[in-house]
Amino acid sequence: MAITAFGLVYLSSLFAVAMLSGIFSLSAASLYLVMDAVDVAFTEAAVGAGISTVLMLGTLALTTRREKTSKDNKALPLVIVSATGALLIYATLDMPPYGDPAAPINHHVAVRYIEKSGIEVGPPNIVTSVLASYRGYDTLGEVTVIFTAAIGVMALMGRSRKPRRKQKKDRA
Amino acid sequence: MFIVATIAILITMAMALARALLGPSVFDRILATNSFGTLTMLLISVYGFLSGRPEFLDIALLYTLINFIGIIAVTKFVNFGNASHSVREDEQGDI
Amino acid sequence: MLHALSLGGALYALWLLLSGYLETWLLVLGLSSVALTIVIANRMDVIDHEGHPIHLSWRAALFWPWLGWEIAKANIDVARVILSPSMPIDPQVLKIKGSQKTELGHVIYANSITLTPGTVTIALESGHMEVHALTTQAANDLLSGEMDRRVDTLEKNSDGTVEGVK
Amino acid sequence: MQYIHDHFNYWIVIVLMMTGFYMVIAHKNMIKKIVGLNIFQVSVFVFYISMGKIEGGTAPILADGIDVYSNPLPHVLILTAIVVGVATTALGLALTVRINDSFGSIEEDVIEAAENAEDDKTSALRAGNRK
Amino acid sequence: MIVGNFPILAVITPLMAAPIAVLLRRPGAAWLLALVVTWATFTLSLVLLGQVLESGPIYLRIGGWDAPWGIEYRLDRVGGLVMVIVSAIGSVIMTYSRASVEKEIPKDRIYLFYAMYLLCLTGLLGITITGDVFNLFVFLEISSLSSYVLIALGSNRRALTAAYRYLIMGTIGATFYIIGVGLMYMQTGTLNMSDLATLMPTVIDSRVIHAALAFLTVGISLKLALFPLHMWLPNAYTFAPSTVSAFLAGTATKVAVYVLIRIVFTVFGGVVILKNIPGVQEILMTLAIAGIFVASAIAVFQDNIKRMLAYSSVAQIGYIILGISFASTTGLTGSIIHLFNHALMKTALFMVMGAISLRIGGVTITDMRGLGRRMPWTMAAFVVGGLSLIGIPLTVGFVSKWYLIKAAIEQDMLLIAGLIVLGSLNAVAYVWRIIEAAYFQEAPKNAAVAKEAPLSMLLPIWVMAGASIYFGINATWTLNIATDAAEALMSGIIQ
Amino acid sequence: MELVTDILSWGLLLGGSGFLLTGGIGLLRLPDLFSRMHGSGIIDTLGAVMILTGLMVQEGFSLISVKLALMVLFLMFTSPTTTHALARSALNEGLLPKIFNKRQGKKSSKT
Amino acid sequence: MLSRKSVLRVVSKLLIPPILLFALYVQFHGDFGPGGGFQAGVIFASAFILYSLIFGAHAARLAAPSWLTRWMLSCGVLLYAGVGVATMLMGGDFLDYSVLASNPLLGQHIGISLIEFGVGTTVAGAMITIFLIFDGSILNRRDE
Repeated sequence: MAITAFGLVYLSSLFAVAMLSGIFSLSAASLYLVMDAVDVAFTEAAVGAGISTVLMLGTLALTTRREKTSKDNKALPLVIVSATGALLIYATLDMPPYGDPAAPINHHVAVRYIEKSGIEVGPPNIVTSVLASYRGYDTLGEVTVIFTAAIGVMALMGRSRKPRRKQKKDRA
Repeated sequence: MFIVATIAILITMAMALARALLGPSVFDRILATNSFGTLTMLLISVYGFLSGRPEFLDIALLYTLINFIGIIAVTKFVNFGNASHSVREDEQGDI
Repeated sequence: MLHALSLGGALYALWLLLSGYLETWLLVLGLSSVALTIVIANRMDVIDHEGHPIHLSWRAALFWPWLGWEIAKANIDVARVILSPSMPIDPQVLKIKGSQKTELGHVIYANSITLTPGTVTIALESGHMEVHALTTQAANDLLSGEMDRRVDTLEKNSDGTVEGVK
Repeated sequence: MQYIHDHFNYWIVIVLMMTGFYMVIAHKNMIKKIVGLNIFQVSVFVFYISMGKIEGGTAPILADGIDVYSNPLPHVLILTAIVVGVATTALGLALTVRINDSFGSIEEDVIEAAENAEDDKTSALRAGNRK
Repeated sequence: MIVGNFPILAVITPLMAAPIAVLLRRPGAAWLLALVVTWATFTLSLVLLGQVLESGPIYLRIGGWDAPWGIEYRLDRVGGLVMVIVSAIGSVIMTYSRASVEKEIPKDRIYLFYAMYLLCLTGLLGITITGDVFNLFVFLEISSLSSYVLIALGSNRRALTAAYRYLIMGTIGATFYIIGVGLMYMQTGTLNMSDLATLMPTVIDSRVIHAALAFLTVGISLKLALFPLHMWLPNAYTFAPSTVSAFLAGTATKVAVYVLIRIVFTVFGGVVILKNIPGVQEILMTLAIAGIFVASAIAVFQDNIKRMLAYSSVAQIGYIILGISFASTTGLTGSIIHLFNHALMKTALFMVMGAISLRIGGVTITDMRGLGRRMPWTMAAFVVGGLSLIGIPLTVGFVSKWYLIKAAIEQDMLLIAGLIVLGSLNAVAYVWRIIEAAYFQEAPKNAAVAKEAPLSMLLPIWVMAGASIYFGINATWTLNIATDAAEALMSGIIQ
Repeated sequence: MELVTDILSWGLLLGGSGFLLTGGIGLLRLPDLFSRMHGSGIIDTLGAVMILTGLMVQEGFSLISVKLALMVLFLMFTSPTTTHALARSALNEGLLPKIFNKRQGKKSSKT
Repeated sequence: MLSRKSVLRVVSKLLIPPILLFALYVQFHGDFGPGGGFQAGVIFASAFILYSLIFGAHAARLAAPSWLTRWMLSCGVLLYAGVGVATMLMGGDFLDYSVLASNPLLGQHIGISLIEFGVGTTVAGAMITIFLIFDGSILNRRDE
C-alpha cells in the first residue's frame, strides 16, 4: 500500500494515477476488513474503487491526461510534511499498543454499544444500530453532505451551458 | 491451509501491483488493476474463512461488480480522452 | 411481458439465495424489490431475449462443464508455457467467423474464447472476430472448431425456447 | 521489540498520511492534489479503524458464541467521514473541470501566472469581465 | 414538547427547507421560502438565547440516548450569542439578497443558490450548538462544502480557482481536525465535549493529547484564516458573489473562532493548556499580531475594495485570536465581543459593496470616485462601518478594542497594548482611501448614472450599520453576555 | 467423509494458489499487453474458480457456498468482458499486438 | 459504435437487473450484515453508471430524468428529517424512534428502516446526478 502511494506521487500520467488510486482504495478496503471493519470495507470498495475512480476518469476525459512535471522547489512542503509526521510519531510514543483490549477507547462508550445495542435497538449489526440510532444525527448530517455535493455539482456543471460559453467569449 | 492461499494471493497481488507500477502502457495498468480487483475479491473470501466468520461474502460479490464497472469505465474514458485530444504530443509517454 | 415474468422469477430466486431469511417481512420486501428492479429494467429497456437468463436452460448444463474442462486444459497449457524458462510463446492473431446466427450467440462464443486462457477475442464485428492466441497450440485448438459447434448447439436451443415464448 | 510490533502499524499509517499530504501541498496539478487529499483522508480512516481493532476480536455483528467484538464506534465515524470525503472529491473534481474550461489548464502555476497577469491590468478589464 | 426541542428546530428548519427549495425550482418561491425560514431561525435563536440567559446552558439529547452514547446539543452563552449573530446575519442578508442574486447568478441556478445558502446556514448553526466533537466535524463539512459552491458561483472565472483553493485548504483543515479528534478519542474513548472535559485532566500530560491539541488548532486555524494560513481567504471573498461575501465574512470565520474557543476552553481547559504548555501562548500571540500588521499593510495597497476588506478581515481575526491568547477573562470578553462586533460591521461593509457592485458594476477604488454624492445613503453606511473598523468611540469597534487593550494592560503587556492601537491606525489608512475617493474626488465623466441602491438592500444595510452604532453606544447588553460567557468559560475549566 | 472433503478442498486451494502465482508471473514475464491478458486470464479463471470451489467444498452446502457459486458465475461473465473491452480499447488507441500475424485458417510460421 | 460493443451490451443487459437487486438486498439487509442505505445507494447508482457507460448518457437520462433524480435527492433528506420531526411530534426526542410504535424495539426497527431508505434514496439520487452530469458534459464536449 505504501508502495502504491509512493508510486502515485511520482507518476505523472494522470490516468495511471487514477488507476493506482483505485488500487490504493482496494488495498485500504482489504486493510479495513482485516481490522474487522466490514461495513467500512464495503463502503470503501463501493466508493473508492467505484465512484471516485469513475468520477476521476470522467474528469480526466474532460480535462487533460498528463501532469506537467514542474521542477520547482519542493523543500518547503517537505519541511511541513516532515514536521507534521514528526509530531504524529511523537504522539505514537504514548499510544496504547495496537489491538490492546485495555485501551481507553474500548472501555468508555463502546462497551455499551456492544453489550446493549442488541437489546435496546435490535439489529445484530452493531454498526447499523450505532449509525442509525445512537448517532443517527451524524448520519442525517452525512446525508445532507451528500445532498450538498450533488446540488453543488448541479450548480457548478449543470446542464445549461450558457455561462460557460459566455466565459469562453470573454476570454477570446 | 487458508494461510497458504492467502499468502499466494498476497504474492500475486504484489506482482499485479508491480505490473501496474511498471506500465508501460495505460492498458497494462488497467489489466493489472483488473487482476488486482479479482485478487482482492479472492482475498476477502479466503480471509472470511481464515477468521472464522465467512458471512461477509457480500463484500466480495460487490467487488466483482464494482471492479467490472470500473474497468468498463476506464476503457471507455481512455478512448474518449484520446479522441478529444487527438493531437497531443505528450501522450507518447503513456504508450 | 413473459420476459419480464421469467426475469422476475429468476431475480426472486436470486433474492432468496442472497437473503437466506424466510421472514414474511423480508419476503415481501424481496417481492417489492424485484418489482422495482423490473420496472427500472423496463425503463432502461434491457429486457429482451438478450438480457434473458438463458444460461439457465438445460442444454447449458452440458455446455458449462465442457467449457470448464476446456478452460482447465488450456490453463494448464498456458501455465506450462509461462513457467518454462524459455517461454515458448508464439503470439498470433487469427481471424475467424462464428457460425452462430444471433448476436447473442456470437457474444457467447467470443466470451467463451476469451475465458479459455491462451486465446482472447480482441474484436467482434457481426460474427467476424479477431482472436489473439498466445501459442500455436491454442490457436489450433480454436481452429478445430469444436467450440464453435458447441456454442452453436447451445444457441439453437436457447433461441428455440425464446422463439417459442414470443 | 514488542514495542515496535505494537506501534508498527501506526507508523505505516503516518507514512501514508504524510505521502498524501505531501502530494496535496507539493504538486501543482489539481487532479493530483485531489488524489493526494484522498490518500491523506483514507490513511486517516485507516488510523481510526486501527484504533478500534481488538486483538482476537471480530467484526461487530452480533452472533452466537462470539463475545469479543472490535470497537464499532470508529467504524461508524469513518463511514460518515468516507461519505464526506466522496462529497469533497466530487465537488473538487467538478471545480477542476470548470477551471479547465475557463483557464485551459489545471496546473496551478499556469493559472497563477494567468491570474497575476490579470491583476496587473487595470480595473477596466475587470469591469469588462464582469460584463 | 416542541418548546423543549427549539434547539434542534433551529438547525433542522433550514436543513429541511433546502430540499424543498430544490423541489420548488422557481427563483421567487425559493427566495420567499429562504426568507421565511431564515427569519424563523433568527426568532428561534433569540428565544434560545433568552432561555440560556435566564436559566443557564441548555442540554438536549438527540435520538433518545443519553449524552456520551448519543449526540447531545449544548447551548451556552457564547454559543447562544454566536448563534444569534449567525442567524441574524443570515436573515438580514436574505432580505437583502434578491436583487443582487438576480443580477449575479444565472437564472436557472438561483434556486440552487438559495438551497446552498440554507445548507450553509444549517452547517454554521449546527456547529454552534452541538456538544459532540464529531458531529461538529460533520456540520463543519456541510457549511464548508456549500460555501465552496457559493464562492464558485461568482461571475468572475477566478471565483473558481478561489473556491478550489479554499476547498483544498478547507479539507486539509478538516482532516487535521479529525486527526485531532481521533487522537483525543484514542486517549479518552469519548466524543462528547463535556465528557471529554471531565476526562481530560487525567490524560492531559500525554503526548497524544498534546499532538491532538496541535492538530486541532492548526486545522481550525486553517478554517478561520489565522495569519500564515489565510491564503485562501482574500480571493474567496473578492470573487464570490456579493451576497456570499457578505454572508461568509460575517459568519464563517466567526464560527470557526467559536470552534477554537470551544475546543481550547471547554474541552481542553484552556487556561491550563495555554499557560502550562510553553510556547502555545506566545505563538498564538505572535501570529495574531503579525496577522494584524501584515494583513492591514497589504490591505492598504489593494485596489479592489472587496479584497481590501478581506485582508482587513484577516487582520481582525488577529485581534480576536489575540484576545484568546491572553487566557484571561478580560481578554476572552474582548474576543467574544469583537467576534460579535466584527461580524456586524464586516457584513455591513460587504453589503455596501454588493449594492455598489449592483449599481456601478465594479468595486475598485476608481469606481468609488464621487459616490458619496451619487449614493449618499449607501456610502454613509460605509463610513459608519469603516469608522467602526478603525475603532472610533461610539462605534462597536471601539468597545472591543478597548477590552483588548484593557486585557493587555492587565497582564502588563504594554507593548501589545501599544501595538493594538498602532494596528488601528493602520486601518485608518485603508478606510481613508475609500472615503477620500468617495467624497473628495469627482466622478469620472463617463461614469454610469448611478442611482441610490434599492430600498430592499438599503434597509438591511442600515439595520446592520445601525446595529453597529447602537451596540457601540449601548454596549451593556453584549458586554454582559460576553463577560458572563467568558467567566463561564474560564471557570468551567479551573474548577 | 470429512477427510475426503478436506483433501479435496485443500487440493483445490493449493492448485488455485499455484495458478494464481503462475498468472502473476505471467503478468510480469510476458512481453506485451496482449500476451499479458492471457496471464491475467489464468488468474481470473482457473485460479479464482479453484480457490472459490475449494472454499465451497470446505463450507459444504449452505447459503455461503451459494454466494460463492454466484461469485464464480459473475466472474465468468465479467472477466472475459473486461478483457475484451480492454483489448478493444487498446486496439482503438492504436496499440497492436507485438507479433501481428494475420492469417486465415492453417498454422503458420513462427516469427 | 453500438454494434461494435455487442459483447459489452449483452453482458451488461444480463448484469444490470441483478446489480439492482443486489443493491436493494444490501439496502434491506443492513440490519443483519454489512451494508445499509449508503452502500445500497452507491451500488444502485453504479448500475446506472454501467448503463450510461454502455448505452450513452442520453439513454441514461431517459431512464433517470433529471426531475426524478432531483426528487430522489430531496425526498431522501426530507424523509430522514421528517422521521425526526415525526418522533418529535409524537413526544420523543428528535430521531428517537422508540416512540414510533408501542413497542420500543419495533419502533427502532421501523425508524431505522425508514431512515436507511432515506439515505439510500438520497445517495442513489446524488451519485446518479453527479455521474450523469459528468458524463453529460463529456457528451456535450464531443458534440461541440
